[in-house]
Amino acid sequence: MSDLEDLYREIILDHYRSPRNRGELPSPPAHRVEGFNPLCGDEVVVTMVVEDDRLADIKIGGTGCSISQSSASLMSGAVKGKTLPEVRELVRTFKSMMSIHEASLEGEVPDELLNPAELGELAALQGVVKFPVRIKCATLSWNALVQGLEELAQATP
Amino acid sequence: MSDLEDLYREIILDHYRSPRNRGELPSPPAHRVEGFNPLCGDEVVVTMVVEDDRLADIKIGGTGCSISQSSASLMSGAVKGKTLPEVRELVRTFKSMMSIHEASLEGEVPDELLNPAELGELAALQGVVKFPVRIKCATLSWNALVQGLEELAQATP
Amino acid sequence: MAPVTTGPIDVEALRKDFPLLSRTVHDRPVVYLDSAATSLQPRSVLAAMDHYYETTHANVHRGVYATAEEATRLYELARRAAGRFVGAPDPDHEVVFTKNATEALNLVAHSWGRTNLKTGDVVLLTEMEHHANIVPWLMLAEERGIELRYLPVGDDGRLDLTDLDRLLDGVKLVGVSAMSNVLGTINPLADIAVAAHERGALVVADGAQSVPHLPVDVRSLGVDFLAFSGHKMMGPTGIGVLWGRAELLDAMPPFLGGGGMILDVRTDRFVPADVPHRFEAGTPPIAEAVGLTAAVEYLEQVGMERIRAHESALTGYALDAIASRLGGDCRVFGPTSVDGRGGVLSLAYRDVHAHDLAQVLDQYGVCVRAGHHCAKPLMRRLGVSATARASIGPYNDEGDIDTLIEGLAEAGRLFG
Amino acid sequence: MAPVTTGPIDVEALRKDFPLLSRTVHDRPVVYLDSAATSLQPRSVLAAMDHYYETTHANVHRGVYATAEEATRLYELARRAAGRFVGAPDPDHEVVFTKNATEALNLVAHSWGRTNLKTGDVVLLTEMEHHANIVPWLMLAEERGIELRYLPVGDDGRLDLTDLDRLLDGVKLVGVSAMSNVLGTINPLADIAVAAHERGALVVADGAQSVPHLPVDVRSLGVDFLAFSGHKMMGPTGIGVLWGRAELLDAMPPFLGGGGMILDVRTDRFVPADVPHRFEAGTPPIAEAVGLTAAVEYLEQVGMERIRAHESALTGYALDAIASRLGGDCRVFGPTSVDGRGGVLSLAYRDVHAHDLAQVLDQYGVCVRAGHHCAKPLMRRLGVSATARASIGPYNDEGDIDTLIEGLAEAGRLFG
Ligand SMILES: Cc1ncc(COP(=O)(O)O)c(C=O)c1O
Ligand SMILES: Cc1ncc(COP(=O)(O)O)c(C=O)c1O
Repeated sequence: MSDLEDLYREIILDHYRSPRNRGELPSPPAHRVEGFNPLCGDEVVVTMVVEDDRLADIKIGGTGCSISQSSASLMSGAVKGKTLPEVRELVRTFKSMMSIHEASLEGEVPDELLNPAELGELAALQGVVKFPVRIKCATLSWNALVQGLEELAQATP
Repeated sequence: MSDLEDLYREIILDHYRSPRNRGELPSPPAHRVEGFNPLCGDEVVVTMVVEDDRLADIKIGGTGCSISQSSASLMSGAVKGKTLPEVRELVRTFKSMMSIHEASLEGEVPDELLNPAELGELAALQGVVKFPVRIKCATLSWNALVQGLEELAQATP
Repeated sequence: MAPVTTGPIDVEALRKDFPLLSRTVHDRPVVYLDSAATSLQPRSVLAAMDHYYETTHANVHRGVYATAEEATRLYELARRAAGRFVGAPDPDHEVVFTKNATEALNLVAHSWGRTNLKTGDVVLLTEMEHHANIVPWLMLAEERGIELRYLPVGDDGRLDLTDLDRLLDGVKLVGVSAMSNVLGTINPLADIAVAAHERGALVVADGAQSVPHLPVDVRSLGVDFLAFSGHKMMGPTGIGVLWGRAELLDAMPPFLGGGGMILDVRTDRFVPADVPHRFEAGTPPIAEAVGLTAAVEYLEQVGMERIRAHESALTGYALDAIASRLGGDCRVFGPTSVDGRGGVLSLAYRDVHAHDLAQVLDQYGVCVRAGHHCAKPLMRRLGVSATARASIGPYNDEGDIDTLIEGLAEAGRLFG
Repeated sequence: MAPVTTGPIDVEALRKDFPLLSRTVHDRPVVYLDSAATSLQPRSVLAAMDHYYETTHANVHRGVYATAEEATRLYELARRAAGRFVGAPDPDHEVVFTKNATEALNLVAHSWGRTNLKTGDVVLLTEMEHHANIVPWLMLAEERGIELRYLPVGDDGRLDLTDLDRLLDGVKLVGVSAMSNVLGTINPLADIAVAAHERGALVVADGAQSVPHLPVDVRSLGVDFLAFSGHKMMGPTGIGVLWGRAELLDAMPPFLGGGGMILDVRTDRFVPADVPHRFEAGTPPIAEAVGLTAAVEYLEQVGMERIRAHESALTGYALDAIASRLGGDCRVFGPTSVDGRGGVLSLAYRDVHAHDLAQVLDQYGVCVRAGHHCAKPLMRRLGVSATARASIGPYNDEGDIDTLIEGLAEAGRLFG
């Protein structure tokens, strides 16, 4: 499999063409966060509703490249309905997959370090780590999600 | 003759050790100008009296390297008592000897372009042109003199 | 390099001067189409810098020993070379070395701007300015309450000068890019300068894109300041140039403070040095200046007229080839003809995102930029968040354009 | 370079790494004793930059293609190398690349200073500061009405800290050179930092002379900012470094405006990017960063402890040899012992002017600097207008010192 095919796997192109959970929830009551990648101009708008320590609903808006948009779509599917601890665990797992490169500016990219099974469809984004510039695209929506959860946690003491 | 001997000719060392017209004329009535070379810290103080379109008196103060101080001493001897047009002509001749290099950053230093006879003892400073950095030392007092003459010309309309 | 110096450039011979072009990526030869971001360097530029470091390196302006004198001479010769290259009448008093074009523009904003602009004064920019010629003025606007106005960009990708006269009202300075790094548009600087001067306004031209690709003459342009960068004109990184009219520079206060820019320092005050040293605090980019001289000499030897002709012809080829081979799928922003247009091709291909286009092209060895190209206001004006930008240099040929088009078509297939 | 990395430096082997040392001037081998002005570069630094230009050159942070990605990686690795070299805990967020140490200090004065200093606030400097750490503060004093105070230099060439506590009253920032470029004095930064922090003042250290010659660790020094230059530490010209504590940099507004330092730009406002990009407007010194990495690697391989030991021994040799061979004719400014003293030897020889000394020495191939060394307030304190300064690098040996002394003696004869 060429690097390019590894990056643009079928699942990714599918989520790019037909994004899941597309749109914006009315906010309030939903919580709204914007993510922005100054390098390429990608924008993502995450609206979310948390109820009983659970991410009850989430929708994704914004525009950008196939990686940022498919990652947001994949994320929305993966976190929707999950409890907050589960969401946080998933974020951690995903980010550790993505930060492989950031940690290894010096060069050594470990071949395999996570069990892709844990990630389900999200594992399709693993090809991104070979394209360091695109990691920021893939993590854009995730960072917005984390920011939103933090803001909500601070708002409810 | 080595470049160094050409630079530090006996006349120069003599004027350095025993500067002529050393001191400061009381000002007023004398006109006082300070010259300053920021690169090496050389300072020269020129005090002058102009009477009847003639440089009636001049004295030199300040501290600095052998080139700046001997040049000032040589200058004082060469201009003292001369008419202003004569002084200006001498300045022009001296400066053209010195600016040989400035004009020729590109490289071609003409071997001989002035008749040293016109310059008298001042010709001893000709060795300086081979040391571009020192040209500023040699011209320091001359620039102060020119500035003083200009200031005086402006003061008497 | 081709010894022939008239007629068209012998690109094949010229390419041999650029080591990077013999590199492969992803098993394909590099197709370098990113000269608007930074150019490649010919071997002679690298050799000049190496030679400098190996035989002459010393700090400038402060030493009497042989190599220090020689280093100073080389540094000052670079000033003359840079000045000569843009037709400066008196480079020794008009050329300031900075770290890049951005610093040059900041210098004008900071030193000239803070001295001459007060609350309510207007700076007129254009909608196609690079951030380097916007943000310094925004910072000043925030600090000083000056007003920024923008000359609009028409749908043809050219400046719309219809309202120029009205827009010039109250304007103290016009900041305008000589050539757009997004649209390739070559702006009518001379006309703008005449209009601005009639209204008592000065003109600072951003020559980052024009100086490397067009014959530039500050006298015939009639501008007051011109900023450009070494690394876009086959020189090294780490050096930029501000040319300014001597009497303007003379009246400007220092920008950065430190060694080399003073006549005297006391514990409670300092006396600034003369121009250009007043604006060159600290150890300057000495080796970079030597490299810049070599770059100027290289460009002069090839000839700016010939470079312009070559790039113009290749731009025409690209515009035609894209239209005929990709048809309506590919949109090129900016002027549609090569008149008054340089070799910068900002592209949109179907609805494939610029980032993805650039990624696919990379697999073909094609180097293009994707993004906002540091011109976000222009992106908003064009109604896009990013474009893929292919930009041409003297070392590009039709084969490079063909590979670009091949890669675009593949992106089309992949994103179907 | 010598493969041995413990014990004393094999200077003879190391000298082979520096091409300039095989040059002759006036038919004599170059004796380079001007490392305090700028160091020589080893071949590996030049090779790294050439290799970069020949295989990888591209603009950073904005490209997805292979070489752009690689260039970005190399540039960011340089940040880590520079940070690691001075013990920065988190280089990615603490190291800003500038054009030289001077710009780094101006950045602090401009960005931190304008935000945190108001009329009446005091900045405490020392009488031995380089102009780079005086003039930016004088400019701010003029603009803002802040007060500058100076820690005095004692007759032993060391800072006189007797009144430190009193002088710290009302002080918001202390600016202090880690090592004097005139006296060689190594200042007790850690002590000063403790005292300053007790009074709520920050410390900006000028490391231009210390970083190339001593092991430096920002954590153990406890300073808040550290500025240094590539060209004094065997790196290229055109690059400097500002290290700062992350939380301080985070709170500081931008300095220069342009591409790369923004998150967003609109026609009427902009949003600055995060640190360190916020402070790196325009195309950065990319090749220079690559060269700096190579320089850091070279210095690390030789070992800063060993460099310090070598230079210290050679300084001791020089102090002894000058005293024994030239006796009372030659005065060396600064501390008389090598304790807390680097290899900077400012000399006065009889009443021969520094300029003339340097000129005579040049005939011996000896490169020394003559002048005020950008430290005019210190010159006034020493009561001289200029000194001749010989300064030592890792590549110097006893023979260099012997030639220096030979030349001084000749100047004595000539000026008899
Ligand atoms: C102590 C000190 N500080 C600052 C500087 C300024 O360094 P640069 O000229 O590289 O900006 C120097 C060198 O000239 C120096 O010796
Ligand atoms: C039109 C224009 N102006 C200014 C700049 C800034 O140049 P630099 O990044 O070399 O400062 C650029 C390049 O990025 C440009 O294209």
